[in-house]
Amino acid sequence: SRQQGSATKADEVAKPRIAVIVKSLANEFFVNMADGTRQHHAENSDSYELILNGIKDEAALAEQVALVEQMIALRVDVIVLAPADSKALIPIVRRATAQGIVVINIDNQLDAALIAEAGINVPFVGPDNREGAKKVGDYLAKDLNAGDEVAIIGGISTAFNAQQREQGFEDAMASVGANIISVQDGSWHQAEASTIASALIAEHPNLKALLCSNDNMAIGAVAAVRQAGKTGQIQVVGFDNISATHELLQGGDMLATADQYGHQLAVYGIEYALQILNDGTVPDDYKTPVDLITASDL
Amino acid sequence: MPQPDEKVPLTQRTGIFRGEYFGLLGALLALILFFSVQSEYFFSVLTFTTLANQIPSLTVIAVGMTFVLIIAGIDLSVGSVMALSGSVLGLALLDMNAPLWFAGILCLMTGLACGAFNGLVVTRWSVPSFIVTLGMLEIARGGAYLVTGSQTKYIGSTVESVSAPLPGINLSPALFVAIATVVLGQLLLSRTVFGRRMIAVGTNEEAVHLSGVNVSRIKLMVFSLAGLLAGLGGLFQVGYLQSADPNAGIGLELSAIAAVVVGGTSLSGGKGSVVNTLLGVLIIAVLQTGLAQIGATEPMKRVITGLVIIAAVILDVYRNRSGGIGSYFKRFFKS
Amino acid sequence: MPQPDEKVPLTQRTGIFRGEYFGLLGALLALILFFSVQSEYFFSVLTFTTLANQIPSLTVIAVGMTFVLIIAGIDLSVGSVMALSGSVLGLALLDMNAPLWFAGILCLMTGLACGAFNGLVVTRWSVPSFIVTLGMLEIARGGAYLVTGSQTKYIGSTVESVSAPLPGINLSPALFVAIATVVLGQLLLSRTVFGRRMIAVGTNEEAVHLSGVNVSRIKLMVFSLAGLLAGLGGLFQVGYLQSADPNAGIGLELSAIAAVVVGGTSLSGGKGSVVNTLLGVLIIAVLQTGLAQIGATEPMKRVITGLVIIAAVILDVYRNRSGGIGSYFKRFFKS
Amino acid sequence: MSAKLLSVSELHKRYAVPVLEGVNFDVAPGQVHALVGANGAGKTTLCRIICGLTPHDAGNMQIEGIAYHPESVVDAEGHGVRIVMQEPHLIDTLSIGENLFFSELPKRRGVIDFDRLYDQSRRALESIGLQGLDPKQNVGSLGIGQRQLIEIARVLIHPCRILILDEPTAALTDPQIDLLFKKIEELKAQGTGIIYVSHRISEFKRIADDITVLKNGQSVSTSRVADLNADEIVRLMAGDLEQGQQQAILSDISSAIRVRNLSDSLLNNVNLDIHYGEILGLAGLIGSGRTELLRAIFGADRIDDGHLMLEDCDDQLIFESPQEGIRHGIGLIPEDRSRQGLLQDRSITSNMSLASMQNFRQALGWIDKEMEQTSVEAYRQKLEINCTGISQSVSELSGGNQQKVIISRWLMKDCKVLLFDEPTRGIDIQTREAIYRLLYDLAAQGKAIVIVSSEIQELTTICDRIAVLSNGQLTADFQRDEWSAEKIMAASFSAYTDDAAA
Ligand SMILES: Nc1ncnc2c1ncn2[C@@H]1O[C@H](COP(=O)(O)OP(=O)(O)OP(=O)(O)O)[C@@H](O)[C@H]1O
Ligand SMILES: Nc1ncnc2c1ncn2[C@@H]1O[C@H](COP(=O)(O)OP(=O)(O)OP(=O)(O)O)[C@@H](O)[C@H]1O
Ligand SMILES: [Mg+2]
Ligand SMILES: [Mg+2]
Repeated sequence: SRQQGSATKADEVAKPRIAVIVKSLANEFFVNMADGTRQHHAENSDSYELILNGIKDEAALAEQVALVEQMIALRVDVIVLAPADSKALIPIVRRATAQGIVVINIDNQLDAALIAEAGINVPFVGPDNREGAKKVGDYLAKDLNAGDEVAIIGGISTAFNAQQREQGFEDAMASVGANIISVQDGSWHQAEASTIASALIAEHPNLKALLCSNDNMAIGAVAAVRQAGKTGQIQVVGFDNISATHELLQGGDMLATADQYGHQLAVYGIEYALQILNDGTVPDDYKTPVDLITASDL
Repeated sequence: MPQPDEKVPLTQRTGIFRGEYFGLLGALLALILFFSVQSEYFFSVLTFTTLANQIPSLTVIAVGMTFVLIIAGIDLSVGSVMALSGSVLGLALLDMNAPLWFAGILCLMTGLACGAFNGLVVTRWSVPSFIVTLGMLEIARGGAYLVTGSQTKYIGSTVESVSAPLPGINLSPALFVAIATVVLGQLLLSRTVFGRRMIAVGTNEEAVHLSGVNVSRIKLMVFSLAGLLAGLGGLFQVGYLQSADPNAGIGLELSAIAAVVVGGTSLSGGKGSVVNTLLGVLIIAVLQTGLAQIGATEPMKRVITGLVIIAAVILDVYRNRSGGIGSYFKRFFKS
Repeated sequence: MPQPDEKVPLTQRTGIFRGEYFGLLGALLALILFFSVQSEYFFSVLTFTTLANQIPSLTVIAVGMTFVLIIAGIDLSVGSVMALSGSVLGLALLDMNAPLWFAGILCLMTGLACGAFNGLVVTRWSVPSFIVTLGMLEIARGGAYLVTGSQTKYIGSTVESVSAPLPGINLSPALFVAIATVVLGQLLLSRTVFGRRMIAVGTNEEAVHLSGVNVSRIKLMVFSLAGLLAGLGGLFQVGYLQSADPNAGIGLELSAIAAVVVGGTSLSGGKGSVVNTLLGVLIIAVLQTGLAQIGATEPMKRVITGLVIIAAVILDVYRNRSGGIGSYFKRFFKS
Repeated sequence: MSAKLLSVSELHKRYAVPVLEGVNFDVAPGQVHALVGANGAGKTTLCRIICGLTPHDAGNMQIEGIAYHPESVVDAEGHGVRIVMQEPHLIDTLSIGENLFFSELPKRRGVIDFDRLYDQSRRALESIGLQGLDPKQNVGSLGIGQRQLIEIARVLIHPCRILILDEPTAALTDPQIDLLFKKIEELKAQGTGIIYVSHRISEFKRIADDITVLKNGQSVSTSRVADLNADEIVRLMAGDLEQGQQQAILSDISSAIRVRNLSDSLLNNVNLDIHYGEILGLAGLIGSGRTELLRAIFGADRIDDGHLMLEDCDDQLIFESPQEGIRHGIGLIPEDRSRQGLLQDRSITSNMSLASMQNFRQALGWIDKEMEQTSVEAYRQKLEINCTGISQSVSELSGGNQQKVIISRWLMKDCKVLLFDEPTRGIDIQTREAIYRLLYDLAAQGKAIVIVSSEIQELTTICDRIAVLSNGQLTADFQRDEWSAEKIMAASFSAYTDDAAA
């Protein structure tokens, strides 16, 4: 799938080279994003070269900054970036733009105020996590009454999207008056989430729902619910719509999740970039859809 | 310097209620007491059965790690190998439609193969096990991503039988297997020729070599066993979560080593106990569950976990010194 | 096994171009060659200056780790301590409006304090350093979350001067400090009384103790130094990111140890070289950069990294055996 | 005819330099063949070759006329060749019994039969006079003498055709030596051929039949022991020796250390005066507490009761650590060089200067390498350390030369009080004389010297005074004209109520 480099040197004149830097390539969401990107490239291999990279996990900030630097060193024309942090990547983005590289921000929006302060123009293409999480939370809220006990198992608490999703869940719970008895950090992983969920179930016999900031943690929570013999009594919702949740949704173990269409996210970014390269116009930010997924959508 | 507990006569050394458990048991009981006071629901059957059903995979992996540390090696790859084995299990069940017993064997064999690779490189080229298993940590993780296409595979109730609580007792078959592993592991270590040779290799490899015992074979077998047990841990984990997650077990190597070392096994080899490892696992598991139940914030969880790990071992050091609390217990028990 | 560097006459042992570097240099050059062939842009000044500006924090931390491994200890806390020190730096700059020099000193002192804590617990209660620093790994990470409120703190150009490339040469001040650390570290190790004693402690602690040397003091100083250097790494890191990230350095301990061990320092103590550690750092950095530049997939990155780590050490083992490629180079160089 | 059980011809071996350059000798069944030679002459190397530990470069070996080229220890054992090595190779974390029967632990239904193991072990321990020891005790807590005995027992429990003993008595006291010799007589009667390496020439007369002298890697002569006297043996291996001269005792002996009421787990109310200008010997049986006493004085072990007083000062002191002992001018040369002394794999220089680094310390802790080397080189020559150079690794030195490095470490330190624990263990006669002369010089310079030795003859030769420890108690304190070997022996036994320790 590697398409740049010496192989195409001969016939290449001025094909733009586009570097796509996502977060964890070990996470299904970004894997889908990468797959969509490769597919797009396969269909449009005449119009650009692709270098696709990711970091070890969402927390590896320095690694991502280093990747951007390396792409600058490679003198690519475009960097499509899903930043691991909305602020810390700004200095290096500024350096990239200063080198004349077009930078498109996808997935996780860079801090608008700092971007403005840095005096650069970086269009954003991506979903609103808070809104998506609220959609999921609202769907759950239909089954809840005021005062019902619910808990949130969040992602790594420093991550922007983790914070956004937590807030979305909280918005929805507030609207129905549910009682959020605990918000804990499951660091995006199944096993941690399952340990936390088990503890919450033991500690709060009246728990009605577990809101998880991604689907992997939801799977862990489902396992905990099952082990405690409370299937059906405690609802579980997630986020991301990874394929593994489909059966859980259909079987009623999970109530809902959200789809951000990761498959298309980077593609939008690439198309934006090609447009900028072609006619120099910088398009507006584009908010991609986030949709609620329940058993009936499958 | 001679280790104080080395002077304890063997009759006591092999008995189940050895005085040396008291330090760790004390730490464990103190934790349980603390959380029981902090949370009204902690001290309940549900908490303990839940906890018991969560520990099997860490337990068997820690047993394997105990052996590796006893021969003065280290195995950093257990978490990744667990993920890879679980991924293979998922692949076999979902994509090959294999029956569970066959998929289970494949899963164990994957672990065994990774462990054997570790052992082979360690013995063949005398590369430090830290490096070999660090390499394997990366390789097996990469393998897990390849096998699953970097996706969590949902398997469903096909694998439920492994880790689902048995009706009536609410404990899972995995737990019984894990306990059997601990018992057999302790017997292997203290009662068999192989076990004594492991200890000897960890103490003075050259002396063992000179007495005509094949040191490489022992090392190879220990690393293979650790791999096999990591595979077993993968099986339990997949059964518990009913899905194969290529990101499973990240950082597990440190938890496993922590459990083993808290259990008094020396990192420099030649000394260790499987039963104590189980106590180490319990301390860590109770701590995690308890902190989650009292709803500690993430920073507090980290700080407390760190302090408890250090404190448990300090307590253990005191116990081993004459005159400490532990020796009081010891004397009490002997009389 | 006899150490090669003991047999080489002193004049050569202290020379910069010792034969023993050839194994690692060979591995490094092979990697560079490989990536240069794979990617037309790899072999460029820009790639190398970029790489050079990325390594300072890993380099200084690996130097500290070299010392710790030489005294037969281990320090798992470096990544967390780096994050905590960086967080303190961020706090000082943002919330206390401290000047950079003062905030920098606070940052270094934080690292030093963590290291000193490690050293104190290790020496005072003879707790294995693995456990103490594993505890510190959790504690310092928790501390970093507390200090930053679990948020990445954006600092901006205030700290830029530390790690921004100097105009003209495109290399950062941090790089020069890191190189100075390597040079001073190597001199400390091979030319001073303290260095000699570190090596002796790692070889036979009891003999050193009976020779009237204060072993505890040496250990305490080495752990403190490792902490201080982790603080320095934190300073570089914050300068590089222009923000203080409480999640910085997760898993860094393993990278640092890998660099040190690839550089030929023994995990069982008594043997090591700071210059070789730098080569280890470079091998790992080149590998990461190269794999990113050729756009390798995540599974491939993992598998290749694992294999290269193992292969580099196997190469090193061969080099140390007589008759290997290394010894050819050695002979060549001597004549 | 059965004249040759083992025959060795033209054996060659080189490491960095040639070590063996043509060794020839034969061992007949039922015969003890002694090997002597200076430190580094190649005795251990030769033994290692015969028992399959080290390959040789050239030459032939035959057992009963059949070519013999052992590829490993196991291979050699298959041919009935076994060795008691110079350094015990025991496993500290296992019990005595497990060590004794390590390669054939008795099993019942797959698990170790500990009852049988410890029965067997008890019998094996009795046969070497260690019936007082509990076979369940871990080996790690034993002193060097007991370790050496266990190493011997471990080998003797197996039948063998050829037995190699590499300095088996270096750390043993007389009762154990008698037992060992009895055992050797039994083996002789069974037709075992024995190769016996020792620096204690007096022993040869008692048990050896033939003797081969190694010099510079060559076997320079083989003859019947009966045909040689001790002086001739020494002359063959070392050339002429000047005998150590007993120096005139300083007239103004002053008190250096007064030990008062010292007690711990083993020591029982020990009172002892150590004087400047005097060489004090400490005699006693294995495990009598001699090492323990030295370590207690030095500060290496915690003591339960009692104190020290230095010189004429009446302050009651206890040293909490070796550092304190050293600060007060005391040095201890430990008995177990490999565990307590050597920095294996490090250079002779690093090893020797370990205790006196501050002498070579310049500004900023820089080492004055030139000064260090000069000083190390001086001691290398003084003690005739046989090596390729002072940067050679100590692991490559012969046992005796390693011992010399450790002794040099403390001579370099320049202490006022020097406690030597088995200083001449494994050192050849020639160097021994040199060390004795050194001790006389030190005493003459007014230093206080205490020597623990398992060889009574050594003590009676060099000491001005001999104190005897028995079961942790000080049972005698002889002046030069008062002692005799018999009296010392009697005092050594006197505090054991039963004969457990004999
Ligand atoms: N592994 C080695 N590498 C290099 N040289 C070695 C090695 N082993 C032994 N030697 C050298 O071989 C020579 C003979 O050593 P050996 O141990 O056989 O002497 P020895 O006669 O047993 O002396 P001692 O009476 O001191 O025990 C010594 O000069 C020693 O330095
Ligand atoms: N802390 C201890 N607890 C139990 N036994 C001990 C302890 N320390 C030493 N011993 C035993 O006491 C004995 C006395 O040892 P010590 O080394 O002082 O005797 P020694 O006269 O020097 O004899 P050796 O020839 O064995 O060195 C040792 O054999 C050792 O096994
Ligand atoms: Mg010898
Ligand atoms: Mg002794």
